[in-house]
Amino acid sequence: MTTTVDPRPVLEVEGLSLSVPGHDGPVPLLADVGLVVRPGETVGLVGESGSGKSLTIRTALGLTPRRARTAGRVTVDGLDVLSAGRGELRELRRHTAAMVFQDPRASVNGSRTIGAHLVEGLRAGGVDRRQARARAVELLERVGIREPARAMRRHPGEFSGGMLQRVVIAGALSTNPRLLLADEPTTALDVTTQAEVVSLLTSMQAEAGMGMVFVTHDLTLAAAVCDRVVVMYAGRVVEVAAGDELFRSPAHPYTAALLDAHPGLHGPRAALRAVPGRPLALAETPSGCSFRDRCTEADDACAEEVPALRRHGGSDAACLRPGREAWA
Amino acid sequence: MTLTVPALRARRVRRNRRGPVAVVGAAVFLAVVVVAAVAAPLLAPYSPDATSLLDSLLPPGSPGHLLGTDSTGRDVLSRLLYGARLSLLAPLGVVLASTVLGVAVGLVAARGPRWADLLLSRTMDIAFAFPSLLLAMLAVAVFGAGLAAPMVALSIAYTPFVGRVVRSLAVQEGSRAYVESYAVMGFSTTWVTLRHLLPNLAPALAAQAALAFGYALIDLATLSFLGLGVRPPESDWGSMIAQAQPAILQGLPASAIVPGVTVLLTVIAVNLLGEHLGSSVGRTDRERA
Amino acid sequence: GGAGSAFDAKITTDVPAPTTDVAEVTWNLATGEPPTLDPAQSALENISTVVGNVCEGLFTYDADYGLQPALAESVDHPDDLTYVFTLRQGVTFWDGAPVTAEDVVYSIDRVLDPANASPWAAWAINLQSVAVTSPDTVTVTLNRPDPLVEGVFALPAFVVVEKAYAEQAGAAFGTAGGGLMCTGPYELDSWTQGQDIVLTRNPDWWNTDVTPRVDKATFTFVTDPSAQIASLRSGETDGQWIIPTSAYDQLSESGDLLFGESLQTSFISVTDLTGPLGDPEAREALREAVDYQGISQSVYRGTAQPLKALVPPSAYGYSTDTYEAAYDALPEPAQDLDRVAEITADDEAATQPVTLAYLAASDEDTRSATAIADAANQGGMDVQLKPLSPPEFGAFFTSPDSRQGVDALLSTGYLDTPEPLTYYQFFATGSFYNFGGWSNADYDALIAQAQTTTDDDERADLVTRAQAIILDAGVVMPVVQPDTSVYHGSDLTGLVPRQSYFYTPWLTQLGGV
Amino acid sequence: MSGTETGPVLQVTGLRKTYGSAVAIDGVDFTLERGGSLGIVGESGSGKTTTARILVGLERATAGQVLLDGEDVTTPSRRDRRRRARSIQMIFQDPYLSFDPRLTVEESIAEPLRLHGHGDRARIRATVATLCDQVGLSTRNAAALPRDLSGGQRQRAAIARALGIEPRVLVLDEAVAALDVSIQAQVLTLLDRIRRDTGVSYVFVSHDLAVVRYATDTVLVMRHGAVVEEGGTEQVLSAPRHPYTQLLLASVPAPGWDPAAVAAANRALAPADRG
Amino acid sequence: MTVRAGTTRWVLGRLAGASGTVVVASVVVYAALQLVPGDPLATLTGGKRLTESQLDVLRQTYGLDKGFVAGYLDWAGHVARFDLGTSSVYQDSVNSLLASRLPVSLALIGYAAVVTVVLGLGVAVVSAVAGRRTATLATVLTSGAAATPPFVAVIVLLAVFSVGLGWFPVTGAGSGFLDRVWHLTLPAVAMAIAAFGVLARVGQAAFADQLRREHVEVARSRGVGRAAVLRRHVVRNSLGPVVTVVGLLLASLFVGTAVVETAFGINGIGAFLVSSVSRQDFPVVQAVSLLAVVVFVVISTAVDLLLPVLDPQLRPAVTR
Ligand SMILES: Nc1ncnc2c1ncn2[C@@H]1O[C@H](COP(=O)(O)OP(=O)(O)OP(=O)(O)O)[C@@H](O)[C@H]1O
Ligand SMILES: Nc1ncnc2c1ncn2[C@@H]1O[C@H](COP(=O)(O)OP(=O)(O)OP(=O)(O)O)[C@@H](O)[C@H]1O
Ligand SMILES: [Mg+2]
Ligand SMILES: [Mg+2]
Ligand code: NI
Repeated sequence: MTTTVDPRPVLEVEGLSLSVPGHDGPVPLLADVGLVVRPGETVGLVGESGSGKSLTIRTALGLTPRRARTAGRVTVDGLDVLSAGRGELRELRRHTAAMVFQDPRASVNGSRTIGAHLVEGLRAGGVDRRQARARAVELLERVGIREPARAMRRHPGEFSGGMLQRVVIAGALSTNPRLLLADEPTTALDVTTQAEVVSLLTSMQAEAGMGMVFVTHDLTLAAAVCDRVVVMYAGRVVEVAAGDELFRSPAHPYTAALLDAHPGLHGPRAALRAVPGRPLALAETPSGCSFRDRCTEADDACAEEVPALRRHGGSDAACLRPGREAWA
Repeated sequence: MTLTVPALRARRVRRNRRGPVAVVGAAVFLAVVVVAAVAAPLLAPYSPDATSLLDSLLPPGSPGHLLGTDSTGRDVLSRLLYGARLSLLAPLGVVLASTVLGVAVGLVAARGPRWADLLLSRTMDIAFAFPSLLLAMLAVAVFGAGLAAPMVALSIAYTPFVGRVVRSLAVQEGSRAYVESYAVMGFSTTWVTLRHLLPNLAPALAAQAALAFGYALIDLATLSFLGLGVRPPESDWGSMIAQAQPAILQGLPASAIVPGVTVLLTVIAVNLLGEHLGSSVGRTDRERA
Repeated sequence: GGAGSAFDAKITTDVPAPTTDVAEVTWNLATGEPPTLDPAQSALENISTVVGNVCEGLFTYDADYGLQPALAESVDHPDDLTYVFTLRQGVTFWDGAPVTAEDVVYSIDRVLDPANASPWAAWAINLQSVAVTSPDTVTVTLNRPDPLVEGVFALPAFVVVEKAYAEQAGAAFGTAGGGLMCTGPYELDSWTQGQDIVLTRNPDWWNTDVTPRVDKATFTFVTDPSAQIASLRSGETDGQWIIPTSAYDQLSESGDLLFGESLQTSFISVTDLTGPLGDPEAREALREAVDYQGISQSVYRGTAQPLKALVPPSAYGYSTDTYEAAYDALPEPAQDLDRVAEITADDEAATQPVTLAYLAASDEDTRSATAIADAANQGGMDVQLKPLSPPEFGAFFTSPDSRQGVDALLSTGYLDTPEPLTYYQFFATGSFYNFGGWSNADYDALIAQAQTTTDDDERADLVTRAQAIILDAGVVMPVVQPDTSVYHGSDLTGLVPRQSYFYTPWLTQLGGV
Repeated sequence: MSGTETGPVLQVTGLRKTYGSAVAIDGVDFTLERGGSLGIVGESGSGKTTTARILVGLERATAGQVLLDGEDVTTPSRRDRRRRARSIQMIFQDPYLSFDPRLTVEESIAEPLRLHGHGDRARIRATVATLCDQVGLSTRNAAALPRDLSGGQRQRAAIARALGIEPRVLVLDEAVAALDVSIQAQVLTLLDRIRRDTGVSYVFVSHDLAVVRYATDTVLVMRHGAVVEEGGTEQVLSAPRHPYTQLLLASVPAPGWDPAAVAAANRALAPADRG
Repeated sequence: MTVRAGTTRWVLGRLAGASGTVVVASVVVYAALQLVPGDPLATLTGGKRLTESQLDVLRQTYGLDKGFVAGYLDWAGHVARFDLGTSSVYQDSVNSLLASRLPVSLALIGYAAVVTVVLGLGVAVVSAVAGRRTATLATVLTSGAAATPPFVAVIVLLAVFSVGLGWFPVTGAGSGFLDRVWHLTLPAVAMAIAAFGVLARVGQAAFADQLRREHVEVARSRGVGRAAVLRRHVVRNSLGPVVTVVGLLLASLFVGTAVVETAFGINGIGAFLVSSVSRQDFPVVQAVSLLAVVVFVVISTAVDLLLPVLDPQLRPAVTR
């Protein structure tokens, strides 16, 4: 961690649980999720599909599923989101926090122009029309769109995915938010484009001193980009560690297994170690540690209760048997 | 009515909001109607043609005539029961014919050679330009009033609706990897189309057919209402309404309203079932996506 | 009886005369927009209803069907075969041109000209020539004596139109575009296709004895009974001839609904004597199956009377005693299902399939036919119904092919004049309307003799004898005589409902209370 | 396996495919040795899928030649369909979509066996059981409908179905891209084992260099429909010669990764792609 | 430039396709006459005895003594010059017969269209944003409406509002603007009920579909107000299906006038068609059929051309 630590986090998630009504009783989706993001800091949120990454960060904007029940505390720049009223939430979305979604093509209304998309956010934030247009052109220029004035009049269909994601980022940053939530912003893009988008995001973040949550299922990417990485499995946080630390010595067996399962590009070509079974949703998990069914280290003790996050080496891990030496 | 396409479009994205109660109710109602049609001779208290001029236009609930009598003193209940036969059979015939034709056309267009697609799609575009009721009336102008000509005309008029839906579903389904994987495994297009693709379209087709049944029922009843459809001695619900129309003005609308409400309920029930079928198609779609 | 049964209707023979002028009336034509107003084509009720007010012939009928001179001032009848008509002086067409003998001859020739294909041409088959004999006389010469010939010139087809105008209009004469040129009390002001026909009063009408009180009449074309009721009740339209039975209750509450004796007959005619109905017993069975009471009470709601003979008593325009005596002697019509069953039990032919056709557009005919077929079938017959659409009905009269497979026809017809012979002559051998090809030498002889008999009593005797023969044969089966009806708002008066509204200037009778 | 001929199992020369005026691939050549595994990598739209589809006869090449066991199968014909099917099979990206949703996994696996004459009912049932066993599907899995299986299980079923035909070449188009990392590893190890056990050859299409490194012996790097570099996988990945290959490699995140530098390199390579 | 050229070509292609449809449809309409059992000439005279010169005109107009193709070309030539023949019932030019009936039908269709669109979209919007209960109620209402055959609507409206309450005049078309509106209200409502149901349901579905889309979520995540989201992202993006359905409904209203005009005694095209069909007035039936086809083609072509203007996502590939 190289940035100065601000005493007040822009995002603080504490003991967040979330459930939705199902056919027979409520279906739990998140349990006891915790997360802290300080200004200027990038926090990675990693996990396989369905682990609850998107749900967690959407909660920060008050975008919970319909009829969802929540417990715990989510604070964004001092505002308690879960108990905030409609007006407060709108203010939060307009000024304090912004989000970038996975698929830029779905994020931008295909019927309207790029300009309309950008101006809309600014206008919602209270900027007058002329200023908003000027600001939008400026932003497009900053995210590297050529001929920004002309681009304003073009439609999303005329842009490539990478270019469109730049537009989306420009839109998200237009109101100078204190917190940026990026939900797999590069998954839908080519590898080469991914680098561009990531570098754009990080440079803009550094410039503005925002806090950023970077969601991805790619551990290596998270480790490379983030100051701190939070690993989720089945709706729970299983490990929190600094990026390089996590990569070097994963504390939770699940993190280790993920690293083992991913073929590497560098170093010797090691045999893959596959994780048996499949990723589970919170509602399907066994008692105790969610991962114990698939874990090679697990024993009867793991079934007793859900392990709390505990310090292990450079990480916090929710495991009774952490610290197996991982992939070198 | 020429509204099958939007109705189907609506189906694809509609959530199934109505509970199973409505669907079960619809199914029960239709079952009752079908049983009534089949068992009309057993159930009907009178012959549907038995007139009694001096007992005409009795209100529902009159002794011996549960639903009253019509303007020639025939028992409305008995006529309703017997009328159910043609009222259901004729649209059924239209739906069967147009479904068979439409499926053939749609599948050939979707899966056959390009020229066939161009030809069939263009033909369907042109056929669309004739609203079904207009085509039926044209047939009546040519061949005279009666059921046969309008039935043929409606079968033709509905074919492009089915054909277009089948074509687009088949194209969509055909782009699914499983269809291509059968081709890679060496199966012929015809085999894959008939053995795998068609059965997978069946629920959507059934939904479409249910909607078409409702439209055919309405179209045929409309013709009868206008005096261009069923002719005595045959009768259906539409012709019952047509014959009862003058009595509305005598302040005795029962013999018109009874078959009118029956038509309405039948159409609603059929639509409900069709939508239910359609929404279950939608569900598997969502699961796949 | 059911809720749809009899309506308390009285025959009106006398109404108060109008006392005030009316600027405008709107009148509905129940059978819809006339296809044309060309008098030569006026075989339809809706044409005549309008044309009767705008065009006049040499003669017209008074309220009691008495022949009255119109454009002819007098007629001279020097011998059995010659009629000399002297034209009324000073009569002008609407455009101011005087009516000349040439116009009269032209108008008659128009009807006779095969190129114009007038359905009325047959009425004048006894005419040998029509000629101008002086500036104000027209002479008609016959092939053979014809007691009915003066009546011909009171028929709606033989009205006088302006030759110059008609020739110029050509085929368009009488259409919305072509217009008309006549002499009547009303002028054709405008005809908006699909919307209305407007007549305005002719200020220069020759007949100063009668003062029309209505300045302007607008004819609408609503055919649907419900729509008719609504518009009549709301006062949107002021009146209408021929009121649908279903409208009686509502209209009698909101205005004047009057019934009058008509010259109409609803009857079954056997159209195929080679089929099962060739058997007299089978014909009798069908006749016994008719529910006369039910039809008059329920179908016509009491506004029709069971009928014993084809020509109803109201059409006995002369020698009433002779005709009525003959009528009274006929058996009372009544349904007798036992008799039907008896016949079908013995007689194979009476159980053969019989097809009964009727005009589907008529609610009354439809219901009558339905009831007749059902009753006959209950008695063991096998009667199938065949509804005829308007074109099929039209074709039925013109093309033998379209009568194929039909054994009998239920229809409602009317006599144009109170002369029973005009109806009975249709059933002589070879006559146009004798579709069944029925042939009876005695009957033919009686009719032929009557046609040349100018003495009324003698003719009546001949006709009643012919009537007995045809009724006995059962090839025509009278069913009921429906009343004619008119409705108008209670602010209007002057119309006595009768058959003659078809072809007389009835608008001149109408006025405010 | 039944292949007795010697020499490369698949030989592709001068392959070209155009859609109207758009060129999807142009001048693709390669050979695949018996029992070998050839990777095709490249960015989106570079023509990987098009190449794969031409190989299995789903697409007709505009020009060029495909030799399968020395036999020209470039133009798919109705008659050869079955013969070609016996030599070459394909696994699609989305394992869910590659099954008829109405049929159980067993039935789906049995169907091609019947078409290709693998004996009577009993023998086919036995073969299906063996195949399921081979890819690690339990009997319960085999009796299930595709929608009741997980992504990894479905992909196994797809592999079993393709193997039933005993092809000499298996074309895998992004066969593991839709899977979670933990599952992806399961399928990759399975594929590895099958290749060793049966001697089948792979054409392995992927955009993931690390996966290609693990699953293939030789690799083809495609860009804009053309092959920009080819060679032994280890060699190409450790010492890339073409700037595009270098860029691809640099784009893959790793500890100490500098996205800004990669972005700059990308811009330098394709300045025209912007805006 | 290429975009322009491609667009022009696409538009011209659409127009050519539309004309083609009309031509083929006219062949069908012409062929219908030949299909009537019996002599076409007899059909055209409607059993009337006409003069030889009138018959000649008929033979010429319909090319009766030539082959099918030459005959069609003769007839099509007349039709192209707006000579639609002579009614066999009225012996008047079909042109003028139609011309006098068209205005009232158009007024009726226009009125019904306004009712359909205003009510349909209104209910759709309300049920898209309203709570579950209101939405369910709206769905029940619109399902019922969509299934209501026009003749049932007519019966009920007549029984309740005319015979019962007497609120509305139930016949004729009235004259002058207000009077006409008053006269046409019930007929327009009868025509609009089913169309309203269908439109509301399609609108509802389209709105619900858009509401689930990510761009709506994005807009909400940026703090854009509810009304603005609804207007700019939901309604705007649903214009495609909505306009398509409105087009289809409009086209179907034309034939829908048949029932309503007949029952309400309005002398419009629809009632004219019905009476002409039952009287076998072939020239009129042919003309109205052609007119209906042309109306359909014009509307659907207009919708096709309009859609890309409304929604760039629906632009044909060439313009990208
Ligand atoms: N609105 C919802 N209603 C019910 N369940 C939901 C809803 N949204 C998400 N879920 C469930 O919650 C779980 C977590 O979903 P989430 O989208 O947060 O996963 P994720 O980690 O973002 O996965 P991915 O990598 O696929 O995006 C999943 O099992 C999902 O099915
Ligand atoms: N049916 C088609 N019609 C027109 N163009 C096509 C078609 N299929 C592919 N293309 C084009 O051909 C090019 C190559 O496509 P292809 O699918 O082979 O790429 P790919 O390398 O598989 O990409 P991805 O990684 O996205 O799957 C692309 O530019 C694509 O747009
Ligand atoms: Mg997610
Ligand atoms: Mg691909
Ligand atoms: Ni644009």
